[in-house]
Amino acid sequence: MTDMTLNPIFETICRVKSNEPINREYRLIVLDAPSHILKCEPGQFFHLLCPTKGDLRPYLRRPMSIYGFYPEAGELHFLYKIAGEGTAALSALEAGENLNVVGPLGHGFDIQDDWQKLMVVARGVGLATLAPLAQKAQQMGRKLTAICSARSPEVLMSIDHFKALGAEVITVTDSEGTSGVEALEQLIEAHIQAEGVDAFYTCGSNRLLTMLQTICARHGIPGQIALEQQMACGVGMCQCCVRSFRRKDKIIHERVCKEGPVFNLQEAMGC
Amino acid sequence: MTDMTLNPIFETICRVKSNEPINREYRLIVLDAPSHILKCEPGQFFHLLCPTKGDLRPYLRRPMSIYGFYPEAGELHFLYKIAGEGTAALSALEAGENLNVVGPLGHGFDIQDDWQKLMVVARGVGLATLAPLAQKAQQMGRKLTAICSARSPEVLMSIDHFKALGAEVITVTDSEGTSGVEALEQLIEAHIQAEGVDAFYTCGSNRLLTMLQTICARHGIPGQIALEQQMACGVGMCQCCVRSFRRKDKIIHERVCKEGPVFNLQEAMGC
Amino acid sequence: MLDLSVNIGAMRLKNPIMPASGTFSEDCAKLFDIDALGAHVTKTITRDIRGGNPTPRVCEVRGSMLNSIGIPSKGVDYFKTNVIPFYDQYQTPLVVSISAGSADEFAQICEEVSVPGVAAIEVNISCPNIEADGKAFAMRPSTTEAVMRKLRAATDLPLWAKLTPNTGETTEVAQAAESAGADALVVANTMLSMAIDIHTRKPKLGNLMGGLSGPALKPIALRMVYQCAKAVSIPVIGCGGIATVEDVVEYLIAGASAVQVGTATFISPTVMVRLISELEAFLRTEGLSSVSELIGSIRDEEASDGVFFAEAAE
Amino acid sequence: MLDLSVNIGAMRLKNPIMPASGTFSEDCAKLFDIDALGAHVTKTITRDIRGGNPTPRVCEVRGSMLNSIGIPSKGVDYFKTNVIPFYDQYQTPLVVSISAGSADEFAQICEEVSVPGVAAIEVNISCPNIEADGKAFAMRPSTTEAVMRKLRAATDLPLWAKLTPNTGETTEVAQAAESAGADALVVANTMLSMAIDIHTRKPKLGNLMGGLSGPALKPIALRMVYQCAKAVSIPVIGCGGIATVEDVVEYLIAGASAVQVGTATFISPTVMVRLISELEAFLRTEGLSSVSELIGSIRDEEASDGVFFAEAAE
Ligand SMILES: Cc1cc2nc3c(=O)[nH]c(=O)nc-3n(C[C@H](O)[C@H](O)[C@H](O)COP(=O)(O)OP(=O)(O)OC[C@H]3O[C@@H](n4cnc5c(N)ncnc54)[C@H](O)[C@@H]3O)c2cc1C
Ligand SMILES: Cc1cc2nc3c(=O)[nH]c(=O)nc-3n(C[C@H](O)[C@H](O)[C@H](O)COP(=O)(O)OP(=O)(O)OC[C@H]3O[C@@H](n4cnc5c(N)ncnc54)[C@H](O)[C@@H]3O)c2cc1C
Ligand SMILES: Cc1cc2nc3c(=O)[nH]c(=O)nc-3n(C[C@H](O)[C@H](O)[C@H](O)COP(=O)(O)O)c2cc1C
Ligand SMILES: Cc1cc2nc3c(=O)[nH]c(=O)nc-3n(C[C@H](O)[C@H](O)[C@H](O)COP(=O)(O)O)c2cc1C
Ligand code: FES
Ligand code: FES
Repeated sequence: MTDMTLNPIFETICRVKSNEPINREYRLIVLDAPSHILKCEPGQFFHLLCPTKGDLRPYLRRPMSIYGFYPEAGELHFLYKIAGEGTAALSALEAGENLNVVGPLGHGFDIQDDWQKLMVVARGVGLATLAPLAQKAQQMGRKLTAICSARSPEVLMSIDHFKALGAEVITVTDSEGTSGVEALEQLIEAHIQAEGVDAFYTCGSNRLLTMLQTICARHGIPGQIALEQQMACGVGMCQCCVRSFRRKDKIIHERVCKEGPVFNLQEAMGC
Repeated sequence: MTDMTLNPIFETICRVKSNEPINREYRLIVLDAPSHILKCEPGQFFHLLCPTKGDLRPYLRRPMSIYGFYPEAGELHFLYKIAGEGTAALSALEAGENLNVVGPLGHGFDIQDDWQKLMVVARGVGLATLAPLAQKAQQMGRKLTAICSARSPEVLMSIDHFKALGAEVITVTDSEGTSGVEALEQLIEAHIQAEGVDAFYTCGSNRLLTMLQTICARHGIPGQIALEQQMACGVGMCQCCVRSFRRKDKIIHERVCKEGPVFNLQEAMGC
Repeated sequence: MLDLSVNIGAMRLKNPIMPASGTFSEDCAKLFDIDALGAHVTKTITRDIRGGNPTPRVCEVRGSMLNSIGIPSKGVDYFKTNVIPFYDQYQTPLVVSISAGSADEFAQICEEVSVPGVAAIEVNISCPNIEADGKAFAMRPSTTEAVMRKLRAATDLPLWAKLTPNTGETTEVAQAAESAGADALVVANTMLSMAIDIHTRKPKLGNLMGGLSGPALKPIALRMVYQCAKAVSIPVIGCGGIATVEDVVEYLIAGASAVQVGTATFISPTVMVRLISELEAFLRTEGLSSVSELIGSIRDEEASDGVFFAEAAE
Repeated sequence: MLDLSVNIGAMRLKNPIMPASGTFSEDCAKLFDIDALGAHVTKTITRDIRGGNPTPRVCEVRGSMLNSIGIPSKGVDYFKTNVIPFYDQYQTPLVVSISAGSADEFAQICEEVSVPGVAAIEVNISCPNIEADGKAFAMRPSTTEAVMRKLRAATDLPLWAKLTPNTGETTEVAQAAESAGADALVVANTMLSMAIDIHTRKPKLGNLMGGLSGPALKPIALRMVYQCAKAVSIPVIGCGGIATVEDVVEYLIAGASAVQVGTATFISPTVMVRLISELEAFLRTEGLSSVSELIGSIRDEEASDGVFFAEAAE
């Protein structure tokens, strides 16, 4: 028996519908996916078997956050950036080719009953991870404000996506000097004062993590963070993807692929 | 200095012009090749770096006889049969793609001054190896008779090629019962009686080798045979491609890639 | 009817496909019916709670991987209260992999896991990460023999000794394990290796070195399986780089009575079920009626000639 | 000016790229200017004329190869009258690889090839094919030390000892070679392996077993180079699976003073010239002025953390 009391995980071959750059740095791949693999939660991920393409021969799978899942349309979306061999091979996939995916994997974001006003702080591929949260917030009738950060206005992403899902969007960029930690902290503090925030969501950098931990601790606001770590199996068996967390004054290890990728913001440790 | 007193060998990337089946079993690949690599002798070969294609990942190169070399047209032709991983990958190459070739390699067929009437006995891919001999014979004004053997008339190959080069062609097939050793021996003996043969050329099987050795010994006719052996380097350095030969009552080893692939028919040993 | 079953000593497995230790867990039940497997083999545990090695714990090398997971362990108590009951739901025999830093501690955990629900004990005497510079018990016949004797005295369950490719004395170690009472050999664990990031100039593994697994290991482990099968009369379980049914068959022909699949599960988590059905199809195509006809059927008596003519390619 | 030169003891090589023994011959001169190389290393020879192993002598494994060429040899006289004069045409130092079945015979050939035109002698004490079941001198520190002492007494030329990956005692063997007077270590030869044709059930090599070379060997040989460079103070020459400039740099960082390229030459016979120019380009891109800045520059002091955030992929 496949143990169906556990959430099932599928290894599935999907056809590529499209795979196009969306700006100078990021690409969107859309897969034709059977609806049974699309019972996903925001923050979950798939583990992709990037193809062999010429000299590009990635061996292990590559984890990729679910950017969008549409059971009705039978579509699964990933937003990615070319980082190395695996993602380069992924970008060479053409419409009509196949991609083997394993998922959905991991524990996604929670929206607890009393979290009405949500704030997302995201940058880079973090936006891919956080975008589905906006959809869920809309479905649950929660208010969501997204601070989207990027190097420059041209590479800001997913703004329309967030807006379409009813989110309020605040953009900050390095080139405009609005994305620094201080500026961001002021912005967030002002937002907390003006409208209140019940929960924070991020998958930001070390600096962002530290800043949000301070703000959240100061105001007693809960928060969640999606983390990354190198993965082999992606489903919990190999124990390669552990990270350290501070819990009840002890340092513990948890697997990003299984206990995560979403963790309690206050417990997460930077590097 | 690259030692040009030796015949140079080139590692060259060629563009595929076409790569099509020519019958149920064989395919012809035509490469765009620079003329400096086309100073070839009939019987020489190239060592091909068959590409990675999906799950097909041949590692070592694959030796392939030169089926045709046309310095003016800048074309290099190979006639091949899909035998395994390497040739399967080769067959997946499309026009416009590249193929890395090393060659020309080995020692080809000789046509000595007093060899006026040549007889070729060939079957299967052996035809690929022997075809360029017809061209050379024509250039040198020699008479060439080719016995082309095959399983059935549909898979007979290169008949027109030989005919266009002025050769007389005799076809024999398994399905017509004309290709057996006895029938062939009679045919050849009759030809020797009627017209005479100054030299034999083959790259046949064990049975063919034994039969031709007997006939040639009986009539004191010289002969040459192109042999095959698994190869790594293809140029003489690794010593993996040795075969045994009988020479002056001793068994010696020679490299098919370097001392061969063409050897004295009487010295060759079957397996 | 095709017979896929094999015997590992007194144990009968319904088929020869099982996971390799450290590359399988309860999580696999979310992916496929794990009762299809010949056996369930758990990640190596130690008596006490251990944290494992620093990250990064894995990296990729051309077509294969290195790992330096180490043996993070929740300890033997957690294992008995949580893991064994989970596998109790299944018919498939449970094989528990254990390790320890000393022979006495090894014997102690061996005794502690000799409980109902456990069908056999795999003793990981070869983990290259647990002792300094990769020297494990299975590096030498003497240390193998010593630890295996203590283990033998500690349990009545079948004992599978897992060997290492890092030794230069494979057959001697195999024979030492056999003479000390091992019921089977698992051949082999990973090969001590290294990779460096040329831009940061740091080792790619937090632990500096780690074990090579995956396709690159196959020709080495296959050679060891052949050597061991010739050297001992207990069953040999092949392990190393198995990813296709051809790999499985190659190991069986070399002398393995069963095989373990490790890294391939990371590439395709459902690979083992596929291998079982492909093995069945292979037997059918080859006109064989049982897996046992393949085991040890290598034709090594004749010096193969391999000289072939044009006809061969025709 | 970029300085590609390296020192192997008292020998100065114009660059660190040279062929591995058995994968290079005079034939390469038909393909490229072999004077571009850091050294010329010849196929191992023995005193007497030998035939080598039965065919097939090579086979392919996933992404790599096995060979059981053995040491076919035309003997030392042929070598002196034909091979040495050929290489005398070139400026590049000639390194002659020798082997023998006994220490005394080894010393004898060592003396015999200590002639003008030979810059150094590589002693193949690790060939897995020449003695039963792969036990070569370099399997054990004691046998390594014994043969190396005799070799040291037999010549004044630099002696390079070629180690084997088949031993479990890499550092001990390396130290034994050093203390017996080796001037450099070549690390490493091929790893004993096997492959079986599942249809004929015959070994794919006529010799049953053979040596693994090519990319699969790289993580193993790289680990050995690192271990050896830490364990001895003579130069280490890295060898195993090198195919790209990244591989070359990885070996240099691990502690190799130069590298040998073997199997990659079969895949691309002109690879070594390309590696030399790519190494130069690499130095330039990285803002380095000499190869020596790379040698042994591994940052192994810090436990690398490797925990990274989304930003890393941004
Ligand atoms: C849960 C999760 C979700 C992710 N979601 C996204 C996403 O939506 N879009 C996106 O562009 N990227 C995402 N990443 C990062 C993505 O997995 C890496 O960029 C990718 O693995 C890089 O592979 P590569 O071969 O191109 O790069 P290389 O640097 O060549 O990879 C070498 C090895 O390191 C691993 N690796 C490298 N970077 C990372 C990383 N940041 N996290 C984990 N492993 C890494 C690779 O998987 C591979 O095993 C996510 C990572 C995790 C863990
Ligand atoms: C000098 C020479 C000329 C040749 N000319 C031709 C030709 O013109 N047309 C043609 O179709 N074939 C020719 N062959 C045979 C051709 O090289 C093999 O069919 C091919 O190597 C098979 O590779 P594969 O990966 O498809 O088969 P596999 O069986 O998967 O090959 C496995 C390994 O065995 C080697 N191998 C298999 N069969 C042969 C063989 N017959 N000879 C040498 N090595 C072999 C392969 O190179 C490879 O290393 C020639 C062989 C030689 C030696
Ligand atoms: C991530 C990982 C973790 C492993 N952990 C263990 C372990 O805990 N105990 C053990 O005996 N072997 C362990 N191994 C080794 C495997 O069981 C197996 O022997 C090895 O990986 C070779 O097989 P493969 O090539 O099929 O992976 C581990 C291997 C990997 C890749
Ligand atoms: C076909 C072949 C023949 C070899 N012959 C020898 C030899 O005669 N002497 C020797 O010391 N090493 C020999 N080797 C080993 C190589 O020199 C080298 O150590 C090994 O192949 C690893 O390097 P690579 O992965 O770059 O090939 C041979 C290797 C191959 C593949
Ligand atoms: S990736 Fe294997 S446990 Fe997380
Ligand atoms: S293939 Fe290397 S010597 Fe012939």
